[in-house]
Amino acid sequence: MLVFIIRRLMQAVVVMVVMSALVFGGIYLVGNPVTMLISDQASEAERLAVIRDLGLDQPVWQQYLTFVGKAVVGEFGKSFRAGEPAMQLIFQHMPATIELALVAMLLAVLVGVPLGMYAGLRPDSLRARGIMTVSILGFSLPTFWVGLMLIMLFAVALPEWIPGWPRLPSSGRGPTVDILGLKLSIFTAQGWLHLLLPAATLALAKGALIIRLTRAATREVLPMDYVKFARAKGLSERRIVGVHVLKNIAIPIATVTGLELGQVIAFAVVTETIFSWPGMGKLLIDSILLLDRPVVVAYLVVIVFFLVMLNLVVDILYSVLDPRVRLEAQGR
Amino acid sequence: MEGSGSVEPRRPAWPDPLMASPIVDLTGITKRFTQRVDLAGRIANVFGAGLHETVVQAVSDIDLAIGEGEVVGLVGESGCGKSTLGRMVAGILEPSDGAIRYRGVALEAMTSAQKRAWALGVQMIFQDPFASLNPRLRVGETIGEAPVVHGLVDKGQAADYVAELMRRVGLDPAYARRYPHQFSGGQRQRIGIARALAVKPAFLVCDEATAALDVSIQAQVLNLFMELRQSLGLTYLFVSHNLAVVEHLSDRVAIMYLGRIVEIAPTEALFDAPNHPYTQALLSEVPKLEARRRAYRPIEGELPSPIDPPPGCAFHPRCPHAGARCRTERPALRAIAPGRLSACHLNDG
Amino acid sequence: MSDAASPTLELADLKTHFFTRDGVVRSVDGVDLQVGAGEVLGLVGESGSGKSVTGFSILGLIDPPGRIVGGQVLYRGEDLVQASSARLRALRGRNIAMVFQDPMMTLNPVLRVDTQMIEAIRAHEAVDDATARRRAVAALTQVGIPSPEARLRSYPHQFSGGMRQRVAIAIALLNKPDLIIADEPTTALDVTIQGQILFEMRKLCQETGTALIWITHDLAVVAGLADRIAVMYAGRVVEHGATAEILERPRHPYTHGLIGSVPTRGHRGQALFQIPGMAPSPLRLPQGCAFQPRCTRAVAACAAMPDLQEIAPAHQARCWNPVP
Amino acid sequence: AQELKVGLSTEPSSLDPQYHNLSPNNQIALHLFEALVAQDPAQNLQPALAVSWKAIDDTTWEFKLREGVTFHDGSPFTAEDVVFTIDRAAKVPNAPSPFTQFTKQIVGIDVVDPMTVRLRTAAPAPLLPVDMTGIRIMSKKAASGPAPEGKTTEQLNRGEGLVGTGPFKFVEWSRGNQLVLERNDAYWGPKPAWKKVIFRPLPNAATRVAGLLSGDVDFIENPPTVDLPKLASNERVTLARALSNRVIYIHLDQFAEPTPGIPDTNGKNPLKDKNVRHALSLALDRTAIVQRIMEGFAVPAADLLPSPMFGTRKDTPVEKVDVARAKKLLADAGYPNGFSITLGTPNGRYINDAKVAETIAALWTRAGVKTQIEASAPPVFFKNRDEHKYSAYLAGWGATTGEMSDPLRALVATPNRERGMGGTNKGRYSNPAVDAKLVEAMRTVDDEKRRTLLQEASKLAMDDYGILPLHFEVSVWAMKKGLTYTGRADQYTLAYLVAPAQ
Amino acid sequence: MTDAAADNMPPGAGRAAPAVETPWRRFMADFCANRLALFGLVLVIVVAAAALLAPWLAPQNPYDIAKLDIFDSKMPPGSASSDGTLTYWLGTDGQARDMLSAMMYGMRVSLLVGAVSVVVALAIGTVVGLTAAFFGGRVDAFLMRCVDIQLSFPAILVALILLAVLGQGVDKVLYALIAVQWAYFARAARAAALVEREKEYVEAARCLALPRRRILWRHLLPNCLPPLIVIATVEVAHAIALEATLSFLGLGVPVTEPSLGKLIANGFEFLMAGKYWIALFPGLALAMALIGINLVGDHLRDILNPRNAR
Ligand SMILES: Nc1ncnc2c1ncn2[C@@H]1O[C@H](COP(=O)(O)OP(=O)(O)OP(=O)(O)O)[C@@H](O)[C@H]1O
Ligand SMILES: Nc1ncnc2c1ncn2[C@@H]1O[C@H](COP(=O)(O)OP(=O)(O)OP(=O)(O)O)[C@@H](O)[C@H]1O
Ligand SMILES: [Mg+2]
Ligand SMILES: [Mg+2]
Repeated sequence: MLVFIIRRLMQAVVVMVVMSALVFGGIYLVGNPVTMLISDQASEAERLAVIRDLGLDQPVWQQYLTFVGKAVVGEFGKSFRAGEPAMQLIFQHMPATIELALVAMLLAVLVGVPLGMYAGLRPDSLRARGIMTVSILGFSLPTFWVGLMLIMLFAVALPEWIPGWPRLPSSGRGPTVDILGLKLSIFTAQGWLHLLLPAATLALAKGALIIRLTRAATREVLPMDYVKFARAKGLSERRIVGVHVLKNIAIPIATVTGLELGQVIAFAVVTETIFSWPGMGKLLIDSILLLDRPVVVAYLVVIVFFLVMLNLVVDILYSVLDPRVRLEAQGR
Repeated sequence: MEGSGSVEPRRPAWPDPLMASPIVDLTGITKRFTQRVDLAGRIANVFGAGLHETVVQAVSDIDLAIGEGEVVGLVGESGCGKSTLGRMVAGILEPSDGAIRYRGVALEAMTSAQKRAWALGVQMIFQDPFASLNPRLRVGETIGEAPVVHGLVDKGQAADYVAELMRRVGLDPAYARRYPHQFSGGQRQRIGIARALAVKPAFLVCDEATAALDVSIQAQVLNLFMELRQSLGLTYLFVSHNLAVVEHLSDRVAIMYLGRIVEIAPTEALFDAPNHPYTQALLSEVPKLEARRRAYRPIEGELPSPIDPPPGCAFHPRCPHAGARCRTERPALRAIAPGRLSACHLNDG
Repeated sequence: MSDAASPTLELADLKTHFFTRDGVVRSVDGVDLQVGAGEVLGLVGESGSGKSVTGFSILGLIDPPGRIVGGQVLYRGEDLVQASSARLRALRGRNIAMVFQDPMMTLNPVLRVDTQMIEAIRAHEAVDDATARRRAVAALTQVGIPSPEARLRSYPHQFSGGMRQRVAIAIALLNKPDLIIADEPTTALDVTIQGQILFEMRKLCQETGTALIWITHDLAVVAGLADRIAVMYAGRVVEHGATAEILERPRHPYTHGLIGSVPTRGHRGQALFQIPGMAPSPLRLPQGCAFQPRCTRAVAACAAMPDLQEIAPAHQARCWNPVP
Repeated sequence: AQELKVGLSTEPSSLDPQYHNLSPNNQIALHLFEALVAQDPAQNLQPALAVSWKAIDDTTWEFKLREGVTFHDGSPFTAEDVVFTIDRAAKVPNAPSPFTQFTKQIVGIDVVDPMTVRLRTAAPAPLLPVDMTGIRIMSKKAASGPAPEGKTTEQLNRGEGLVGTGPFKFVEWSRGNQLVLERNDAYWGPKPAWKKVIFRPLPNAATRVAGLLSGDVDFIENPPTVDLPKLASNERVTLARALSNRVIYIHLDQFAEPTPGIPDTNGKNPLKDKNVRHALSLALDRTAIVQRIMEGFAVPAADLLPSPMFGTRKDTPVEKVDVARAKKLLADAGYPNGFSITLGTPNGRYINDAKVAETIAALWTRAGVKTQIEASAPPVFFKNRDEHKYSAYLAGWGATTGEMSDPLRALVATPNRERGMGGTNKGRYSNPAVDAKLVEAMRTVDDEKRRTLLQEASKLAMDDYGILPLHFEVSVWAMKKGLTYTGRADQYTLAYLVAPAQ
Repeated sequence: MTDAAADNMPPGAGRAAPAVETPWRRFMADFCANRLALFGLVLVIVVAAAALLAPWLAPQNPYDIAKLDIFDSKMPPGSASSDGTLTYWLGTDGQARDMLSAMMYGMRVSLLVGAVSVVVALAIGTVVGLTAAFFGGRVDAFLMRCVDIQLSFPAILVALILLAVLGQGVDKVLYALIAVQWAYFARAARAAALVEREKEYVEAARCLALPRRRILWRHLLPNCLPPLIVIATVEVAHAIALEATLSFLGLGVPVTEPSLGKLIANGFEFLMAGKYWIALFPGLALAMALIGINLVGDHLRDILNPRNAR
């Protein structure tokens, strides 16, 4: 277990170093953030002063070393654009993203697992085929297009065509409530309404994935001897499906769900852009477009850390769910 | 704890007439599989994780000479190291310790031509008739590939050569263009044999070569082995846990237990009067057609793990005759009669 | 126990077919068998001859695309083919238990042994947890597992192969069934472990009067175990009789060949008897006697399917031209 | 009328009124703070915190402050606050676009009495009152702090010390989500109609429109031009528009030889030839661009600033498209078969920028100049532009001061870093006559004289085709029926100017 | 009980049926057995044909800006062009491109990007994966750490950052997609090779002293390919979707040569304006392509899965 954590952390450090170096060099190559930040009217002296203030006059490797030196003690610099510590900006935007991702994933699991199990238990039934066809659609359609169509449908077209049809909000987060210092919108009805479309957009693809995964896992488990043996013991079908099958498919489902959560958070970039969801992903896109390097780098560091932790949790979960797995012995 | 390996003679005390020129000669062959501790593990050890290398001693200190034309059976329970030994003989695995001589030349001393002669001269027949054939090659290609690559036959003549080999193992040459999945288990095993024969080997290592076959098919393949031995003068190392099959085929039988040979003797002698308690137990265990309604006490317990073998005689935890000495001192493999060796303290009286 | 005259289980012309994409697989195509209390029946045949399907058909455990298409499975006179699924479930594990071939696969890897044992008891009886646990411990003791209380809390992967098979057998014994169907339970095990298990199984059946159907492809295994042997070929029983009868005086050419092809003592180095060809594909069974294409004694009559006929007292064979 | 929800296309990057000189920040600051001088929708100067101002001599401006104004916290507004604010502008660290550009000419501040300040400059500064529109007065009491600049940007972002005299008070800001303001009931001027204003950043144009249509917000800025026809005909929506001070133009490299992006003229830079520049201008169908791409929400341009503004001329006809003549001019210039050129454009900086560029490419190609476009993300575009990687590029210029010297200085004056001239003249157009008139104008405090000088300077540059103006953007606001807004040339969205219709 | 259907089998004959049943034929027979997969294949073929033949089939070359008449922009489906020469069956976009033509050309870009990136990534990944698996030890450890690092990062982020650095352009998108994908293939190839390497036929090949390279490429590779092909099909769909997403976010292909994603992004602006066709049709085309590919991939997974192999 310890080895495992150490291995993960080592990996995280490497990823962070590689990514931050790449981003540093990359953004340096792309352009000068000052051109975007400074007003066109500014004089050359002002320009130079800004460049010096931001430390952009130094060679890029020196900037990088300065950054690493500070990052080690937890300082990731201030956003060029907002003048606030980059980390603070990210933490401000994080609850929105996490909230969206969790709701979407929850939705995906709650819908995906039962449907997937149904399709796995009765693979030849008409309904199962229907489920599978829909799931193909679900993960074929690109998220952004689904988002557009949902907006089109629920925020514009349906309310127009059908009088009295409630118009779903298509943008933003709605009112938030402070819970333990986090601003969350899942505690208000308006907040839920705002969550609905973006979460559905994200959940569609992931739900489709989970349906397929659950079905495949179910189909794999069903012909196992232990299922037959359970039948031979005279167990009820409910217990066989609910305990013997479910416990076994829970392993891949939990693993994948955990790992996909990371993907959802990353993919929130797109959804957040479409729905103007004030999360980290939008912050990233804006920062990339404005070359706000401290924010981009800090975002990556946070994301890497988050993903590594997620992986770790998934691995631990895996070992909890599957008694056969001992983390130490795993060569991964 | 340490076995008396150092005082043990390296060669069998009794010279076998067949041994005049052994085709393969193993001395002190050992194979360890080691799982190392990686960087993360080492860091973890700093924090007191206490990880260390795990070593599986699959094969320990084996001396075995196999004469030209001889059939040696190798028997033992699952995991005792039979396959590992067989694969070292065939040159697929490298021993961790010990020396292999092929036709009198030690491995290290071989020229590259001799190395190739060894590589081609010793061939393997595998257990799984499904996994041992490349599913994406036509049967003709499977058989004909190696001789063409090694220049034993011209590309042009390969087809004839393959046809000849297929006939030899009892397959219709017309099937050369088929793929393995179109054959039954027995037929596939024949293809595997033909593939091995294609490089004109002198020695076949058969690793459970009939274990996956039905009895009626097993008989066909066993007959083929015997027929090939007659016609080609082949030498066999016949690895199996099926005693009846080994008995049927072998001239000599070696019994392995936990990586070591515990007894080796001419077949008849061994089956008539097994010496080692493990051999005795094993033989009594085998169900036989003739034996109706047996009443016996089966051997107790199970094979210990090779990661953590018991001290002394590895068999002592299961042995009905185990004494105090067996728990501490490892018995040496010693001659107990002409041509017979056994590793048991009981023989010391 | 029931009176010896009515067998615990009787199969009458049982037919189980698989309706696959490539065609109908007649895995079991008219099997007649019976087994009485305390009796051990050895069901022998080569791979694919339909032994397992026969076993599963008894418990109604055939998965689609398979189906029992005809015949009867009479358990104490009750036809299980017609039985409701609730009735079947009540019988499974309580009256008829089953042990499978691969001990690695029969126990659910993510459930503890106690869970798997207790659920087997509670599926049939409303007993409290403590009672069920006590019975589980007793069953484990019965099959020779040391320190059963502690082992109950283990997961299957913490057992060795032999131990796992014992656990599976203990589960089969939990509800004291009248009949156990053992489908090659020792094939995957080492000879020494196989010896232990054979020994214990026979002891248990003798002690409890449980009927046992032992499925195997190894004649030698049943030689020391079974009272009677039934030999299957291509979905049919081709010969049936007392163990000694079958082994010493096989009358069906197939059985005869089978026994001849097993290496035995005293014939070292001699060519084994060889049945030519191989088992036919169950999709394309030959007309008439399925063994006819490989049979050395085939005659014109073999073009029609022979019946299972009484050839000697308590000895039946399905052959037009039996070995004398 | 209690609450107004406004959809912004760009969120302010900070609430510190002196951190980042950027429209989205300035327009929010204008809700909370006021400057000495304000601009009306047409960018004419108006009294604000100063009731009057006059030049005492060439280098001193005197501002009379408004009496009886209080900050949100109730403290009175005095000259000290003006001094504090002007001082602070230079002290804000890391300001990406500092406010010193408005204050740099000031060399000293004299507080004559609590209601009078004098600003001294080193050189004549005719535009100082205009500059003062950019400096929004903070409360010395509230915004003082241990840091050199007093309350830091971060603190201000949190609302600490965010105390002004403006029509609204700060309530809360959750970045990316919403900014909430409430009415300042003690405001000295006309009270806004809204008790509470919520600004929501909705950067995606389509979402912004959807937000308006779905009632998420009541008022949005910059609806995408494509939606305008539909919005205009939607009876639940009202539009407000205003001709902006932003000109979209094409700059042509008139310096480098060979110039990048023109590969087939044997190293010659055809753009140095006025005939070629004229031909390129003639090929531009400005009307078509305005109609088809801008949906009519733009005005074809013949100058760098739209007409009534300070320093513009009245009689500036827009060049009529004339492909035949363009071809002839090209042939006269020695390019009968035209040449190839790459037109650089940012993608997403100005309204429909890349689309306009695409259309221009088509238009030029028809006139014989085979045009490719290179559209890049804005930072990349600006980097390339600044490195003179384009022989022609499309860009825009908003004259924040609302008068002609601004674009002339930035876009057509000969580049000269020290003098702050031609900073954005990346085509490196240079015309000494223009420069002379411009320098002259910038020294002239007399408005009438300055106006004439600027008109002459711009005429010179336009007649020389030193830069090709395309069109002026028309800023548009869309709101639900029942609201009115007077569109502003400075493109600011100011909630206190939104009124419920009578 | 008589078996009329069952015919006799000659003794010793191979189990299976007529003439030589190659793996390919077996595969095709399996494939054609599923109607949904066939439907997917037809979709893919239609889409691919439309894309490949675009220069010959498309009514207009939408990339030739000189041909675009600005006055034809945003025409609804079925309108005639202002010079009367052609009908815009699916309307035109904001740049007066005929949607049908633009979609065909866009599909070209999308498919090209998808296919090329996957093929290159497949090649790189396979080489890396096989090498790692075959040689093991330090080589394996090093290569797999690289893969781990790459995979510990969500694809879209890697692509976003790379594109932000590289700039726009079809080639840049290709690099980004390859960089994102190779690691999947490397890991899958390694996993497959590790399984295959333990199979006895590889041991047999080594026993026959066949050269390592031959074992690697002739024995291991073909047997590792099936899972890789499945991944590759699905990855083509992923790559296309990812490219579309990137273009949608403004970081993909240049505006002048729009891919489907870019077309949809362009259409996004027009959605609220009621000009549905600019976003809808390319979206449908994209969906068609992706669904087709996924259907095929899905079924491939079923029939190439060794578990299901008969
Ligand atoms: N590559 C390997 N790495 C680690 N351990 C190994 C490896 N190969 C074999 N072993 C171990 O070496 C021991 C001997 O294995 P081997 O395959 O030789 O046994 P065997 O006698 O052939 O058994 P079986 O009858 O089951 O084939 C076993 O405990 C096995 O786990
Ligand atoms: N689910 C299934 N679908 C199609 N055919 C099946 C299925 N299950 C079994 N069969 C066929 O039924 C026949 C009999 O199978 P069965 O498992 O009973 O053989 P067996 O005698 O138990 O063989 P083994 O010794 O290999 O276990 C085989 O030919 C097999 O192919
Ligand atoms: Mg082995
Ligand atoms: Mg079976």
